[in-house]
Amino acid sequence: MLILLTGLLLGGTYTLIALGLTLQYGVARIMNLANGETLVAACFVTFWLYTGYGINPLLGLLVIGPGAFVINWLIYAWLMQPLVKRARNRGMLEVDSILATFGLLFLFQGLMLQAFGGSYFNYEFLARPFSIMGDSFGLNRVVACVAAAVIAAALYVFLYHTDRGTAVRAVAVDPRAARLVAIDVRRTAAFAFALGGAITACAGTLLSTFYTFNTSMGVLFTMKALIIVIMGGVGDIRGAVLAALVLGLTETLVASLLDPGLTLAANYALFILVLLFRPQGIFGKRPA
Amino acid sequence: MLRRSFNVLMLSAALAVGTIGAAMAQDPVRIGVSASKTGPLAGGASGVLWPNIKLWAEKVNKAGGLKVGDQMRPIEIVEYDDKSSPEEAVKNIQRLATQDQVDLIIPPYSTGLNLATAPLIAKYGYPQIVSTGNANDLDQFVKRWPNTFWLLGPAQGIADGIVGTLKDLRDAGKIGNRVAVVNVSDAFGLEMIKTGKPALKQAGFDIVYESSYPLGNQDVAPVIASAKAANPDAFVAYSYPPDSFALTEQAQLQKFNVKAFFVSVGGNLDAYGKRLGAAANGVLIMGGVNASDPVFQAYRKEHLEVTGQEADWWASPVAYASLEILQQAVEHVGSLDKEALNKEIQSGTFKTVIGDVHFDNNINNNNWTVGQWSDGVVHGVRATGNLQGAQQPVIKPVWPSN
Amino acid sequence: MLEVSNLGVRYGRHVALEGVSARVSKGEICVILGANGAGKSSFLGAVAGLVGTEAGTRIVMNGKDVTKLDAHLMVEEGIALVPEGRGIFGELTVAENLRLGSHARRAKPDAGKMLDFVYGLFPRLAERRRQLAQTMSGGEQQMVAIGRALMSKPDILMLDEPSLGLSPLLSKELFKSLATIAAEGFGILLVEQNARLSLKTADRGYLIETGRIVGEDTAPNLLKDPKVMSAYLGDAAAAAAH
Amino acid sequence: MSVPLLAIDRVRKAFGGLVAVNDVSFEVAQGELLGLIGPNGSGKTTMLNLISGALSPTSGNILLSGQPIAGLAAHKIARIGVARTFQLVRVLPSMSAVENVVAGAVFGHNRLWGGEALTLARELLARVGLKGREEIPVAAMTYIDQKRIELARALASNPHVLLLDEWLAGLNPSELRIGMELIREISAQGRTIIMVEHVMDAIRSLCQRCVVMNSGAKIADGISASVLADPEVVRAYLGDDDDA
Amino acid sequence: MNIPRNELLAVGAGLAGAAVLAFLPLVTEGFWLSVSVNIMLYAAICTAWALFSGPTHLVSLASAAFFGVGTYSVAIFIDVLPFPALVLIAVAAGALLAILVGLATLRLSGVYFVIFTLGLAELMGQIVTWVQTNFGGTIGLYIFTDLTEAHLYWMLLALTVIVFMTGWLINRSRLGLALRIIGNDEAVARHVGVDTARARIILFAVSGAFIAVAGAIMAPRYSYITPDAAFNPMTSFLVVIMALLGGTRRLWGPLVGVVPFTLVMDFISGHFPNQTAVIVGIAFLAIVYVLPDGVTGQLESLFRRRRPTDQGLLATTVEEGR
Repeated sequence: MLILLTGLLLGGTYTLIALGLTLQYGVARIMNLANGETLVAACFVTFWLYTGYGINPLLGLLVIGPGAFVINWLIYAWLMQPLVKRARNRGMLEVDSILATFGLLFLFQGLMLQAFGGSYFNYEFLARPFSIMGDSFGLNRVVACVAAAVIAAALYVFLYHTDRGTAVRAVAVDPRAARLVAIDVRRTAAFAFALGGAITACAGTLLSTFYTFNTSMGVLFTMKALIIVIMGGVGDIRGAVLAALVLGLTETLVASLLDPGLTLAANYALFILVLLFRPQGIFGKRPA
Repeated sequence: MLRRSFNVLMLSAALAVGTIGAAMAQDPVRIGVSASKTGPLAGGASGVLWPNIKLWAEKVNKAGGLKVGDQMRPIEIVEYDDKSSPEEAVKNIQRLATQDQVDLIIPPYSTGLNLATAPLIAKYGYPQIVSTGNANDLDQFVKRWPNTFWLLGPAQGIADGIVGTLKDLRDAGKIGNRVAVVNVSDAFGLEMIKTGKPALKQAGFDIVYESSYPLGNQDVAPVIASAKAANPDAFVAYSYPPDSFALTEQAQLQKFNVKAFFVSVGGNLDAYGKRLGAAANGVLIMGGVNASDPVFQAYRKEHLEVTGQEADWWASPVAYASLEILQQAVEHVGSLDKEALNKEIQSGTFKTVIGDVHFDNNINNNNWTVGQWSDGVVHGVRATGNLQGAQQPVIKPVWPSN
Repeated sequence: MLEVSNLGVRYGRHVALEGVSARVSKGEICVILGANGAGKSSFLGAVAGLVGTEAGTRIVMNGKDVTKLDAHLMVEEGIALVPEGRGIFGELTVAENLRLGSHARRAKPDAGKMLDFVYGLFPRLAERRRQLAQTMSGGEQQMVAIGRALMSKPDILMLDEPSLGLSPLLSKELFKSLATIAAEGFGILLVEQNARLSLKTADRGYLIETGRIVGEDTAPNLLKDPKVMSAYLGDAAAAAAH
Repeated sequence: MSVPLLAIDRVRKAFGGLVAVNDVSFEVAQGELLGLIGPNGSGKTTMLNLISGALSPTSGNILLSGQPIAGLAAHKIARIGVARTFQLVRVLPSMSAVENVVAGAVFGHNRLWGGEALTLARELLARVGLKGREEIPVAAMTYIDQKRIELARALASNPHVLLLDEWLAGLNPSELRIGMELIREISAQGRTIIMVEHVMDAIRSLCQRCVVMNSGAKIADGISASVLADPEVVRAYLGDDDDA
Repeated sequence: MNIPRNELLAVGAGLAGAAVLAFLPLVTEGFWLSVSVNIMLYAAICTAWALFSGPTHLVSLASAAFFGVGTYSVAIFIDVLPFPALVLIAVAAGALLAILVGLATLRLSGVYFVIFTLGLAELMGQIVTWVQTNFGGTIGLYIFTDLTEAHLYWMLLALTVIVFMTGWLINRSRLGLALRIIGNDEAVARHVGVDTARARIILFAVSGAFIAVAGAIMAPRYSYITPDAAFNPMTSFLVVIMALLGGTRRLWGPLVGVVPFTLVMDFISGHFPNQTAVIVGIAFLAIVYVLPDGVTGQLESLFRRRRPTDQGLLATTVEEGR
């Protein structure tokens, strides 16, 4: 039971990390390697707001989410749109966006380095035990997991039960056909990219309540997110959530029953298996 | 408090940018540094090495400069980022030695980069005073590169320190025989466990739980849960900063109460004590300082004032000491002749923030190995060699409930 | 209502259409006939804004010049296309597909009314509204595609090979539906290889050969025109038939 | 008649629920030029893809000189001796004309190398009417010339069976005449050819015999002229004639 | 088979150039030698990388995995075997890993291949760590040799020459022709009888083996080998970037990228040690926007005055053959 709950909490964390990228990559078709840096930047901003001005990280979400949304919209409009326009097919866009966001990764990292230096940061927030069925867990982790659930649910409702959200999915499924139903594909892609960035930033805010972070750590998060997104099937939030939970559970199981030294290896092994046997993701359909 | 230190940090970062390239007085002593500003090692280097270089340079220049013979010459730091990569580090050393032709070199952060650059630094003859790296085979290194000096001493001493402390506690009847031991699986963690584990066994401890976890892993709830299930009297973690924090937080959350709780790198950070507050009381850490030494206290104060960052309770003073040794060696020799400097460092005795240092066969054998938190301060409780000022270790109280 | 003049399309060096002019009026069914590769689909694609046109092309819709508008804006002007292969969102449900149809601003106010109309036209869709579109049969998918296009409340509905892959019986039903739609006042422009069936339903037609219009007439006249048969089965066949 | 060169035996291909080729059987004799026709979406190209190995059949057999080839990888089938052209012309754009043809000579059924391959490629380019233009990058060539290259590439492997997928499509009337002449010549030299085609006049004049498919099934097989007059075939192309 | 005159000239010029470069360590022992070692290292790796990724349009991020395997081949056996034997082990290990990966990834295309190979380096690092933790007892391995930087430089120069010769020979062989066809149109390749899978795996093995050798040669420079350093993912990224910067359509393309990139990066880190990341990031974005085809692509389109049709890596990895 302890293993299960710990795994679920971890899975919730991973869900947070991956949701933003799955939107950015699945809908806007931008493979954002700077995803982790966005997350870490949000960690720093949260830290700054909390320790500097006493703004509760949960309230901070209200500032950081919209802020990240605007910034990511601008990034898409200024930096990604030219690539989208010149790409003659999806493959070209993929390569271009990998290269461009790799540049962004450095840029963000450099800016954070200028602002915050390279040391480790953390702060204490809700680091209280919270008891679930007799076992105690960090309240901050529980809060983050609940927030992840709320965000995932809100995203689900948005994507599956609103016109705007359905349009976003339509672009993910078939951008050409989407144009035929009066969807402005460019705008929708920009929106999805910005929304993805905002969610990633919220993830950063929540993770900063229990992770120790520094400027150089973004890559770790990007890797995790990539693995989850690919496992879940690009652009499929249900898949991403499931993949994140599976990953969290596997890691915890391996750590508890086998050897904590193997968790990362198990991670990649699982990922590689999924790629080999279901390259279209857990829920994905084979292209006919 | 946090807010203040944070703002100071921001301010000093801005100042640092502004003062780069500020004109120095005539004929400065050029001192090259190549260490990590980016990449995985940047976290450690930015906490321990870079601030001390800044502090030292500022202090020396404020005092009129470095005394070389009868001249007072200002010092100028030439710094490069090695991006945590050996290739870059090697290239940077080459650049410092042959392009910038610096007078002295401050070696990089971490054991790996120090070893990667050692052949080159040796080739150019600069003294290499390593303050942030150690290993068990120091004798071998010294034979290869007689210009290397190892301030932290052999890994053996550091790894065994906690064993000695546990043994003392047990022999005094304060704790039992059961020990849980975990390590981060990277070079450091393995080196430590390799010597620590046999030492524990030899001291007659039962290792009731043993495990390793990957570098960078902060999700250590399963580790603590399993350790707790083994019901140990003492918990020993050869850990790094992110996981030191995570292990402690999980132990607290899961009410994993042991009588001795030990974490390694990270436990020495000032932020560790700040973060935990009263809960830190009684936590044992790797390394330590003589907190009651006024020299050290003054150093801590200056460190905060100049860098905006708190010095930690182990590595910072050691790093600073390495610079003091370099400085005093120059002053003693009266020139920048590398050969003479190496000789002086090999034989001389230096007054530093960590006390008097002298090298035996290029290795400093007087080191703090275990410290213990007590009301926001770390006191050294165990040392190798003949360091003075160790306090008696105490049993860790149960985690305060919050 | 829709007037196209001097339309040209090229793909690299390949000239797909040249100097094509055509018009479609309200409530009219107009069919474009021609062999494979004659340029029929390119024509619809160009009008829908999916395919870039050459200089000199002029597309006027309801008196407004819409020549260079992007595809999503063409929909706002009242031009809806059901592309070949249907272009429905397979991973979305029937209801979602239809709702996306009314994404256009012009369609929003009457979305409810149009949905009733579509469900009235294709009762099957009402029964299966929660089903994923890709799990439906070919004929049902075609209904989804047409229904979705209708949801944008177009003035002109364009269909590219709607009977492709449908059984003769289903094709007939489909054309009956098209007649119903036209009767409601929608203009219909379709490309179809089932010449006889489509000409029976249509009012007027064009015949395209290698990128140019070679004939235009009322549907009954085209039905008798040997040129139509020769376009599909070759000159000799047309000669033999007479 | 002895063993047919190519025998298609109850071949079926289903994509999910959609049956693209429905238990089709026919045979092709050595040296025959067979037309494979049918309206859009009737399964002709799928049939070619099954023979050339681009797809593997769901069930059924394909025999080349009695040897089963159904389901083999495309490159294996190519080596055994089946060469093809593509519906939308597919040349190798960054290579010169002669290199394109050498590709067929080196890897196909022929397996030539070096000078031999080069000589053959030049010979074939001359035969398809591209003499003197061997070194031109194909990306700079016209549509018909690219089609010629594709044909020469297919011939370079000296295949037992040549599959032409709408090779005449998109040609203007004069080009069409040249193209038909070329096919006639190649056929006259004894090459076995299956051509999928929409240009009915070409079928009528080139192919003695043709197979007609509709909705995945074979609906006619026989002498071209009579097959094309078959009411069922006419209906397949033009749709229902009456309301019955 | 006769070899065209201009190619013979190019080979001659290349060998002569290499011979001249071999004298470099006699001129400088210092910084420029170090820079040259780095340039030579990436010249070898990037060219080897492009041998595979150029024609197949598959972006491999497995360079770090091969590099690490090479490094460890040396680290593990340095005390028992002479250095040349270690290089052979690296060749075998690199090729073996490449063949396994090649077989496993035959069905993957586009971004899936990219991510798989990125994960591979991480997985290798984790496995090595775990094995050493549980069976080796230490993670760091020491490599002490008497090889100087000049030796490394010469070895890397030789490796680069060999990579170039191999690339040239492949281009002249059936395999090379097969690859050009695959790069143009994989479906056509299959239908003219090219065993695309075999070609892909052979090439990956050749490329992987060379990168492993580069790792083996560099091992002595590290002195102390840890998985983080040996399997550093940055290696993979740098390789891709430099090779793309140069362009992958010519054998010498990557080289054109490596030299300026290394020098510019070096200039930046030398002059802006505190702003390196920011400047590198901006420079990088600039490259992506200004030089979409890499330097060679730009040069070629200048010469030809028209854009080639097959530009852009991954351009042809869309679904085929339905």
